[in-house]
Amino acid sequence: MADRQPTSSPASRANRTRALEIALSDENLIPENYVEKYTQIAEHEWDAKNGAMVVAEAWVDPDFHERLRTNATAACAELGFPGPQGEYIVALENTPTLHNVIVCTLCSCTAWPVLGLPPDWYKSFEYRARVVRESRTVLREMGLYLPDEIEIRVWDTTAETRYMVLPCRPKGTEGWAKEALAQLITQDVLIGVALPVI
Amino acid sequence: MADRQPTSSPASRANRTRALEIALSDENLIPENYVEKYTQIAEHEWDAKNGAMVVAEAWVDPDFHERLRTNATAACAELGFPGPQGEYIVALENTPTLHNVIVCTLCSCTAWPVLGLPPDWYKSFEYRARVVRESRTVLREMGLYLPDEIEIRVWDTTAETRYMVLPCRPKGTEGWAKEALAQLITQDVLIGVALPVI
Amino acid sequence: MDGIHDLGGDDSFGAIHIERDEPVFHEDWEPLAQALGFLGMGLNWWTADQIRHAIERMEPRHYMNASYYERFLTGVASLYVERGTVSQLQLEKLAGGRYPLSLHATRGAQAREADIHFAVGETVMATNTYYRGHCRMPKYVRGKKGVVVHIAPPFPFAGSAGHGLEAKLEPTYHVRFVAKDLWSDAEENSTVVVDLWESYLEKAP
Amino acid sequence: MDGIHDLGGDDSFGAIHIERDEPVFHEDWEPLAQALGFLGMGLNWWTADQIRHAIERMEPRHYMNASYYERFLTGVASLYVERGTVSQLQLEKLAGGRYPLSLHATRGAQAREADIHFAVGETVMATNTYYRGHCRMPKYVRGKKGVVVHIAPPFPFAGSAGHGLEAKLEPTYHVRFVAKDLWSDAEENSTVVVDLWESYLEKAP
Repeated sequence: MADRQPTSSPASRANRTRALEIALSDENLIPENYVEKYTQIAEHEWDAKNGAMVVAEAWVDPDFHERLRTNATAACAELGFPGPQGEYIVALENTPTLHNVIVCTLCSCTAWPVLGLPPDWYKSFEYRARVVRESRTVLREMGLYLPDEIEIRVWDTTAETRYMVLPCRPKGTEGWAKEALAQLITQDVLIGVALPVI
Repeated sequence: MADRQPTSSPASRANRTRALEIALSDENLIPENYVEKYTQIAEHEWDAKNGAMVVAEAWVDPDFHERLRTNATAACAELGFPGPQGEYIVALENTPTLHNVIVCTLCSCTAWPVLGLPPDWYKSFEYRARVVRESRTVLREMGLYLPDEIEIRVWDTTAETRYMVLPCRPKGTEGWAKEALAQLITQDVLIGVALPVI
Repeated sequence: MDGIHDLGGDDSFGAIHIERDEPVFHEDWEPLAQALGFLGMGLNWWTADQIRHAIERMEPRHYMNASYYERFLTGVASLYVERGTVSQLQLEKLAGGRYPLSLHATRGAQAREADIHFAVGETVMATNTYYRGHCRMPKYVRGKKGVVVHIAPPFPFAGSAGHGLEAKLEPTYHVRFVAKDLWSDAEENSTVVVDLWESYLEKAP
Repeated sequence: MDGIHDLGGDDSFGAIHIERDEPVFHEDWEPLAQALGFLGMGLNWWTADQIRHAIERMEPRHYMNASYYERFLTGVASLYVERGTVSQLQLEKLAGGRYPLSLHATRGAQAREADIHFAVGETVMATNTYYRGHCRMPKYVRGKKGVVVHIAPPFPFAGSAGHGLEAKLEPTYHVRFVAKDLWSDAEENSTVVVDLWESYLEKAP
């Protein structure tokens, strides 16, 4: 490609996608309802609400907490959240002196079954480029102020491990029901760019 | 910027340039004929023909050759080629076992007075990215086959030195006049992606 | 490959834009593009690594200006074309316009033949190796020292799997690096953990 | 800065396109853009380093998809706007559309206070320093060893000059690196010479 503007714009992204669909359809490669099923799963089954339930369970059940720490894949499956991009899940436990945050600098890998498909900002070049080198600044820009004494540990999803953050249980939630606790856990909390707020 | 298409295209490059010109004109910042003069110099005074005359002179006059090797800036000025982006020129002498080639990986610096403004390919991301890491392959793609025994030395123009390649004088040019020799030296030869061919 | 996609630590970029109440998908073609990619994976025509590499191989100007799902679409369409299921010409006809695809792949890499295991707590060094093909060692750790904090089960070595080659199963190691060791100007009290296949690591000197 | 412009050794890119019988300029606005940049330089409003840095500061997607002269225009227009000579709004009105400018500059760097001279023939090491601002040490030599082949006269340290700061005069050194020391997969019998300000170098360990 020369240092000149291209002569014509590409076909629209929608048209390019449809074109591939038609081509594959013509070869009878697409099973009935394949795309609808995928969309349904992606929009509804992979959901940060799942991760929220995992966190809530860990907060109320010390045995589950221990199973989550030692084998998060099995612990998540136990609650009904297995699936693609969740073959090997590791839960990253925050402590009063350690805060975990997840990124994928090379593409945008995430633990879909428990976190849901990632939001645009997670997939943005800005987040991918910056959070590893200036995590404190990036978190502050996103509204999360962490004191300097807390180590910020950024996990770059460069192989097959998929991560979820297990935040500290907020003070003032003693005796809360699991469902109420789960409400505190958003996708941002599971990625590590926010903390549960009561 | 989000992971979404921008909502509108920028104004054309020509219009953006004219807009800046008008704004500066309105402030009476542009001296009369300033742009015309610049264009005239850039199109006609900075010319690889100058570098060609330097090389030809060095081929026929051993004293000039020596001055070019020890102080190329003065030697070029001696022939009437001083100027911007030529404050400190170094001539890179090829030998039977060494071939020199010039790039600017960080932007596109070149010795304008003797090489002329660089061509698009020199300014392309492709050349900037690739020639330092795979010089032999890049030169071959550009039509210059060099035996493995010849060291290829790539000069990255990262500070204020501006380079020109001084190729070996081709066999069969004994007794040629300077003007005829200069005809063999193209901009590509001065950059080091071609050799003089008789 | 030392590609445009290897963004960690690049400081060209500005503020992160956050969309409130973002939907899972913004346009209908997005899940469609993704589903069509997984279709080929389900047929064992390619691995997730090959999709990732096909995306990395996009013409850099295109990569930079495409959205996530456009990148996914381009990678997947390239794999279908490279496999011969459909031609670029056919796709352009059906789309009614240009249909840019990824650049051609170069060679893949083999994992190290010898197993060299590392222990939790051990200081290791990321190799100083440069790979032309698919590589899951971000450039920012190359040649840097860190400490193993966890060992994950074996997975196929991405350098081979990204090219459809038979891939050695190797454990991956979660290696913790001090951010200041990676970038002299990084912030205090911050660390980065990178998940690295065994072949990307060697004993610390 | 570790920016998108620091392209040496990136292997995302394809074939080099060569135009036969290329004119010096392809369109009239190209020399105009360049002349307007030098106008401000002639007024001592900025240095060539500041123009270079203003170009590097372009939004990366814009940088990647702009031609050389569009990058030059954008850098120069940004400098005029930053100086207050003209506003972005005014430029957009005059241009009749969007007028993207470069992102804001961060801090510049000072040269090393102590002079540490190196001799021709000496093995030196490029520092392992990361600069947020303008930097003329390409990332591919950082921390690598090479041999000084020539010493050039002192020039203002680009890390300061690129930000309009007073700049220490420092010699620059032509340092020859073996390509294989820079990239393990580089070609045999090839070397790269980089012209480095003294502050970018230290004694080899």
